Amino acid sequence: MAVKVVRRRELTFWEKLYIPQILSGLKITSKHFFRNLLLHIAHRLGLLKHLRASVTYQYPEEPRPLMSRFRSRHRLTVRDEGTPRCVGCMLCETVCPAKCITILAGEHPDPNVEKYPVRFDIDLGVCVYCGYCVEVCPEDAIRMDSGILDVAAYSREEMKLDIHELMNPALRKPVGECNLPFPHQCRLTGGQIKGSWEEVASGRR
Amino acid sequence: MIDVAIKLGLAMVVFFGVLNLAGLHTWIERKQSAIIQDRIGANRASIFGFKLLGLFHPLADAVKMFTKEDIIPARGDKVLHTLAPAFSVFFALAAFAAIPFGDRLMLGGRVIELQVAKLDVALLYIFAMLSLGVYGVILAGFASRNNYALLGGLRATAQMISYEIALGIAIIGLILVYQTLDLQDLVRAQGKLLGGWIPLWGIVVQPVAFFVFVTAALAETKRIPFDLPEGESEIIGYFVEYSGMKFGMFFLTDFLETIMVACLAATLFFGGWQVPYLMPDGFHFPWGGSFAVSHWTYVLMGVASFSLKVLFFCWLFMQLRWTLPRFRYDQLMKLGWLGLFPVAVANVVVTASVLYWLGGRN
Amino acid sequence: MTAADLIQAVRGRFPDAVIGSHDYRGDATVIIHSPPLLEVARTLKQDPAFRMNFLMDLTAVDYSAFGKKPDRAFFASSGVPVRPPPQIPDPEPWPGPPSPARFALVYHFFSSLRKHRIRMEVPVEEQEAELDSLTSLWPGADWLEREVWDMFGIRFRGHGNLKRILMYEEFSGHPLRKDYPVNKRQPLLGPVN
Amino acid sequence: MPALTIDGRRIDAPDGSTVIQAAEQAGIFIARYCYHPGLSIAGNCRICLVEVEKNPKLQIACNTPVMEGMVVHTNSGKAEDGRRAVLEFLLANHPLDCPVCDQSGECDLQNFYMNFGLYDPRFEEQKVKKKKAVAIGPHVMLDQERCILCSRCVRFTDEITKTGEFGIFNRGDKAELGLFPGQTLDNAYSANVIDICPVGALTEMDFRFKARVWYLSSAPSVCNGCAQGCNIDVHFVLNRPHLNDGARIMRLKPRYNPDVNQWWMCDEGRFGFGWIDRGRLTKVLHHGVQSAWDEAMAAIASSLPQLRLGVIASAQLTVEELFLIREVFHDAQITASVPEAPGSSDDFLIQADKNPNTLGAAWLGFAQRDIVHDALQGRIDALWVFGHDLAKLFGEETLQELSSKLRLFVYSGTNENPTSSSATWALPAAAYLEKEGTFVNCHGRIQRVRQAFPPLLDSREDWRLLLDLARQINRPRHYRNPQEIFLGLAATEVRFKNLNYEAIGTQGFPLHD
Amino acid sequence: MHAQAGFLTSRIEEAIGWARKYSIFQYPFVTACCGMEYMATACSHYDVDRFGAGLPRFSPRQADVLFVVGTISHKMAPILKRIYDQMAEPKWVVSFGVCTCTGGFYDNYATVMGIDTIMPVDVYIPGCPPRPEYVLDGLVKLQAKIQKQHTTGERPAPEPRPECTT
Amino acid sequence: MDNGAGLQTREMLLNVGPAHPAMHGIIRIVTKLDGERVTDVDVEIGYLHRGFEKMSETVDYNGVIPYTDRLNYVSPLINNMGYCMAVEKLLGISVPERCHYIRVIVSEISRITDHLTCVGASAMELGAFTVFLYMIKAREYLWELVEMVTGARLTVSYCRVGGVKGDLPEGFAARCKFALQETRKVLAESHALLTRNRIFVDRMSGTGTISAEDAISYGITGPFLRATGAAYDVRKDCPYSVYDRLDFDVPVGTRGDNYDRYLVRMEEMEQSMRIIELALRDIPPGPVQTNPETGRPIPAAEMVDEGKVGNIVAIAGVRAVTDPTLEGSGKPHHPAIAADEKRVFLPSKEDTYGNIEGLMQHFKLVMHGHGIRPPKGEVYFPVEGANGELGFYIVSDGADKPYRVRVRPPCFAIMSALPKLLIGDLVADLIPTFGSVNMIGGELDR
Repeated sequence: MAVKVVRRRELTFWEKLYIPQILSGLKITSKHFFRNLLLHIAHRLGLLKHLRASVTYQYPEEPRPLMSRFRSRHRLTVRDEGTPRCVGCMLCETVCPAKCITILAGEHPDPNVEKYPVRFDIDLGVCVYCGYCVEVCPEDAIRMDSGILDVAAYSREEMKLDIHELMNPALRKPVGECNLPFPHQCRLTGGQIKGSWEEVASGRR
Repeated sequence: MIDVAIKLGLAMVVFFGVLNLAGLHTWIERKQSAIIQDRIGANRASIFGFKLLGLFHPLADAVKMFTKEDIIPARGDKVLHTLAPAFSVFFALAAFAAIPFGDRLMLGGRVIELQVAKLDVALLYIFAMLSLGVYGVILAGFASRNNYALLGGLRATAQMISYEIALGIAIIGLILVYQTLDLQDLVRAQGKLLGGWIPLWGIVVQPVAFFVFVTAALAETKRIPFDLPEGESEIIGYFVEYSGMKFGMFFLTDFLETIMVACLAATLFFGGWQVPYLMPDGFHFPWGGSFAVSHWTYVLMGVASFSLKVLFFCWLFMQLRWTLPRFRYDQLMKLGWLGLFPVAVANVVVTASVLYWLGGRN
Repeated sequence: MTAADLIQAVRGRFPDAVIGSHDYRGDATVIIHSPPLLEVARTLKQDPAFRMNFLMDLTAVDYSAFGKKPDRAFFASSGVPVRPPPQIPDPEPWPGPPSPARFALVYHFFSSLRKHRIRMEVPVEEQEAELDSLTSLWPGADWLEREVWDMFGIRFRGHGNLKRILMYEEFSGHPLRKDYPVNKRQPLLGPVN
Repeated sequence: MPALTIDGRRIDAPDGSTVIQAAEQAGIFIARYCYHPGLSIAGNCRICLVEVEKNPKLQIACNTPVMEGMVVHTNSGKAEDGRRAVLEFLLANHPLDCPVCDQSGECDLQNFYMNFGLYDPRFEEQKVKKKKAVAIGPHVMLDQERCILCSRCVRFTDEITKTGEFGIFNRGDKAELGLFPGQTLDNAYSANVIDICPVGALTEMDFRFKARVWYLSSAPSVCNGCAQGCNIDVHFVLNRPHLNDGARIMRLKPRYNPDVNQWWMCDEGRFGFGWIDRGRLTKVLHHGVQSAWDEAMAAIASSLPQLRLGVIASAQLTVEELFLIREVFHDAQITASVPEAPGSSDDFLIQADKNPNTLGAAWLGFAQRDIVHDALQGRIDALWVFGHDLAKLFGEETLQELSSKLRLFVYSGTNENPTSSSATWALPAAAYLEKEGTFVNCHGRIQRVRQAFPPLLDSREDWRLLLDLARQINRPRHYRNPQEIFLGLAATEVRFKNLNYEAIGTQGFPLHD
Repeated sequence: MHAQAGFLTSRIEEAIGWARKYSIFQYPFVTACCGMEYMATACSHYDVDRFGAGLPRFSPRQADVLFVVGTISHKMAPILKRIYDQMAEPKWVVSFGVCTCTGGFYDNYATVMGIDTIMPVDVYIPGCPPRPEYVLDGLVKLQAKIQKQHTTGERPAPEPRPECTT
Repeated sequence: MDNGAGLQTREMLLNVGPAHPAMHGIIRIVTKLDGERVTDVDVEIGYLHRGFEKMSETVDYNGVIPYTDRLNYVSPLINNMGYCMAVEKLLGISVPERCHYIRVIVSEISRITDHLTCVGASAMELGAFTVFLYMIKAREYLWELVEMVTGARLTVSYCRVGGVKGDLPEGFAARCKFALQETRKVLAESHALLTRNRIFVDRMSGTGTISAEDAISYGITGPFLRATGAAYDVRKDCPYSVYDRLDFDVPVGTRGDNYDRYLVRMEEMEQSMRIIELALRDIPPGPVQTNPETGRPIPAAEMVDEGKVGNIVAIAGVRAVTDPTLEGSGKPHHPAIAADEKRVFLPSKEDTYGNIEGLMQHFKLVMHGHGIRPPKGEVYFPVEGANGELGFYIVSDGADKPYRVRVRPPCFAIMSALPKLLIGDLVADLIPTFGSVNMIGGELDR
């Protein structure tokens, strides 16, 4: 078994005077300082663009490239005719550890499709981005590749996505009118899987 | 009457110059740290579409602090709590009065010393002001009725007292050499050339004192590596209970003190407004060349030289601040009493001996 | 020592204390009575044959709901329920919970000198849920025992400072007991509006 | 009794039984699709292949009679390979429907694939298209693609209901299940074909897409639809009622009880649970205005002693509650229930008496009295009605007259109706699935109903309300739950002597006169 | 005259809004996983200082925005509430990560199901933990909200501060 | 209190935390001070108790994995690995070699990020803010790798019972080389800024000292124990996965103080990088590396549609391709690297989309009450977490949900020894000592 005792030298006299180490520290920070300063100036002059002056991505203007596997906000894939590919099998709702997906399934007029989501809501305020829903979808209907990073909201309600926003990632609340080509419950506030009879009784029926 | 006006004018110039420099200093600090750390730093605040590399952020900070609610802790001492930051800022500002930032300016037959208050004992005055500044900190710590603030205040006191001594003793060597307490005279004395080549700056004749001075003075400013009274991650700071502009004043004091120390370092050890080989009538290079300049140019070059030196020290302190970790309290004390103090004393003794020896020979 | 040897060694040393043992999946496990717990632990720590210098883990299991989970609706079309069997057949099945007692304390010991591990289980009934504390042998047992008290309500004799550790003092009940509902909240702060 | 060995265990099987029955008797499960214990043996799915020693080929367990000294292996490699091959063959044309199929989660194709299938898929051909999602009756939806032609449904309609709607048409891979032309599957037991279908070919239209089966929780109970008292399992979901119009109960499924209903139940009972989640009385009402339990009980208890009380009990109540009514209102006029017109009936399961506990009420000594008449005559001035809608039974005018004449009119029931709105106090009661208790069916069998889920919102079980009332009118009864009430009842009533809930168990206990 | 005065005050209000927007001193109430992304947001690759929000103040008195970063348990809730009460007006609250937004998937006996049950929240940044981009978006939204509150003049009335919060 | 000099002094109670800047995590340390010297310490934890163990009993076996991510959220991949290996031990299955290597690589990356965070944060608390930023910068490069492999920066949920989700992507090795190179650069700079700097050495050296015997009696493991000189490392002493095939050193300290812990962590990062490089060299080829073009790629949507109408012949032997929404995701799905055990791991997407057997298997593994159903039993499985031995003790009652999951959190033991470490030091030493504990709230309080 290879055990390596970490080297622990006592400080030399010079090092004990603080100064050499301060100077070598200053050397490193100054190196960064002057290199970056010069590069910043050069960039202003339009030179040396291939060298980065800072590692910062100036986010809203200069997005950081996302990895292809990165799990960003969900979207529902859409068939050519504008209906969701989702058939409401509810596997994602089942597997979701955060219970943030709510699906209400209905009878599709085409017996070959049979079933479709009347409601499909995701509460982003609960979602933990584990990607299980994508993994278990047997229809390639839900994906987390929208690349949308703009999810902050002013209220809880705003974090709930309904089928409009999921099918059309570009869409943002408030959704003005519903123009989906299939009958569905258009609850712009989204839903939640956990409910109770109290909720029904309190006038939501 | 005109003298008074001129003095007032000078005072205003210094006052505004220093305050703006302090404001700018926050911007420099942010930008400099950003550049050291491969970042960009504040750059978003814009006025009418101009961003100017984020120069408006300090302005935003100031406006915001002025409009922020002022909280005095329920159990704190209201009067002292309010007095403390004012104390701090006042004394930090007052010290600048004695800093000469240029040679005398001849204007319409008047001789204007570019120094707000021409004092014979300017050095003592400055140290007095700096020492009084600590009362602000102590009061803040005391008035807040908060353990952390109290600890911060106590630490500040101890630290200030310890380092003031080293600071004072370090300067004594300088005083011995230049034989004056008047800063303007001290600067002028640094205009001489040693062997015709090397300017007789403080750093040349008193290198040890310089290191002691810079270290002790940094400790006075309570900045990393000596920021124990406000060590954020340890005890948050003596101003933990301050909000709004009162906190802003402490913040400002910090920067004022840094500038003060930079001014002192430049004045005492780097020839103040002196430009090497520049005499009132122009350059006289040791290799024989000479180059005449007008009086105005001479004075302005002096002011510029002083400003540059101050800025350099500001930069250096900043660079140090972003390079070093923080001391521990007892280590700091040890460094002060067992490191700097003996060295400073030794320096005085050696200087005195050398001077005596030199004097004896002369 | 292999798991079987370890078990044998413990059994040999404490023939009366050990009420069961197994080496399921290679984890040496002995189940002992609670009275001689401290003595067994001391032997495990100090005896040159064991030299268990680490008390790696100390926890408890509430076996009161073992195998009694309410089933999901499952309708069997043939009238005979076809339950999904355990996924993978187990050649050497586990002998089952250590005892009919409600709780079992589980100690994991490890010897960094001899590189062997042993698990010791001590069944405890709910009524007399009290055991000897191991803090005298391992100071690290202090917090672990506090956690067991907090989560399961099992007390330890001779522990000087047995108070809640993860939950707050105002909390009543012991959350890891199987009869504590997972989302029964006892908030310290009520909602603002 | 031939003795045979299955998987190394010696079993004595009755004469004429088959291997699958013998194995089942010993607790060994053999996969099956077409075999159903309640139906004749068809032997056409071939999934129950077992290896019988001294037999060169695998045998189907469902149609191989037991013989003395037979040695059967159900788990040998050969048997498993055979079953695997059969499964692969059955799946060849099975559509990729799990996402949309309501059966997934209780589908025997899925179960068997994971139990012993586990082979690597090889099928790479075109699948045969057939008709999907055809409504073949009021309750049943047919999907021909998913059908594996086990013919259980055909045999069910032929043998049990004797209506014979189903047939299998065409041959080979074109073979498909269908109804005979011009027929619809519309008999009183039609939904049983959904239960016996091992795959998702026949699905329930009411339940369709309301929930996935793996969301459902289950509780055993007894149907309250008629005096037969079929054993059922209640399948319910409690956290999605806001999505399903308040529905908690998703479906009822028959529970096997050889002495009552075997594997079957009627459609009327199966789909007759809507009232439990719809139109419920959820709040205490005082003259139609929302009130609270405390007020109601206090008001009733304070006025009761001065009044002549009539009680209309109900055979929908459990034995325990009827017993409490008898105890608490011992000085009142009590009737067991109001006579109702007999409903439909047949000679199989459906009884004309639509109350589950008529016999229980009779055994507790409840007689029939015309209390409504008494009330109209002014012989009583307080009336307590349990569950009955008087408007439906006597007409609106009578109800109006009653409510104007009575000084106290209490209605305790589950649903809103004219009686509840005209009563002085309407008390929301728990439905039978929300409480514990026992029913005695028409054959004298006492059976337990269990609390599947807690009472809805403000409603309370009748026994709880009766105990509360008893305390308030100074006739306290020291019972805490139905089990204790039942023990009290068993101590006083000779018919229930020495009986308790454990003895009744899941399958009931036959009591005789 | 009046109109002019109104114009002036609204200009001043706007300027104050501008200043507050670009000078956000945060109090990072960091408890859990989200703290890692909070660090990442503050550090070189994202540099929250660009928005003028780079100066974390660990004293609630000096902070403008309370960043609640990470799960809040019932044990922690009173402390959080006290910190909030100690902050000087004007103050804003950002809930960072799903645990603070709604409780996330820790729906159990220990956790508070969203800090908005114990204090008002201005911006919710969901995500578990939110990627720094989410956070910067949230910050921009907060800035927009601050500006909007000043242009429209709607600032929620400050709650009375409990006296015992020293 | 009389301090000997005849002066009457009073002890001061200083309450550090729970919302204290240095308590990055949340913990309350009530210190009793004599001047600035700590005379007594009471540590209160539990402010981040989130009920991990209770939640694990309510979800299925794979559902626990997102919760394990959030235990030690600085090195989630090690937690993933430990939990999955524990369940695999319970199930009695093994995973492919390549899976082992992938797990080792990602967990070592996690270890480096953990140490970077720990060292960086404690440097920051000592005022060396720049070092912290440099280290976080390096961590970003490593997180890019993690994101590339797992799809998330921090809460990865990458391992599954029986394998890992998704092979290493193309270009991983090159990217990894770059990230390690950047990390090495940062480490060199940090060494220059800190290691021989007297201010730093004075702060770290001789503070928070603990002896090996004490450490062991508290159950302390990991770098903290190794700094005392006891060379216990689960990777060496109870080798799991393929650690016994990879050559690396176990750094140990001599004095058990903060400085030793700093050095040990710095050295462990070097060793981890070595392990990663060795593992990348030795890793057996996988589906992506051998032949990225296995099968004709067709869009997943088309595959689903064909499958739905039974047109299996059209989609036999193809590879499903996702929509090219994000850059690069027009490529075939990366297959999971998993044990060939249908009762544990989801089938490949091609099987799910393309044939009924795969679809049924897929459903059976997801549905409540079906899922992964290990036999009844109990196992304990330790791995070397970034803070020490991270053990998972799992009891199964044969259902699809764990009956009990217990995690042995390494920093729980260290935290319980905190009074021992602090008493006698100055209050300012609390900061580096606490920093070197690397307390992770999620792991400590669970």
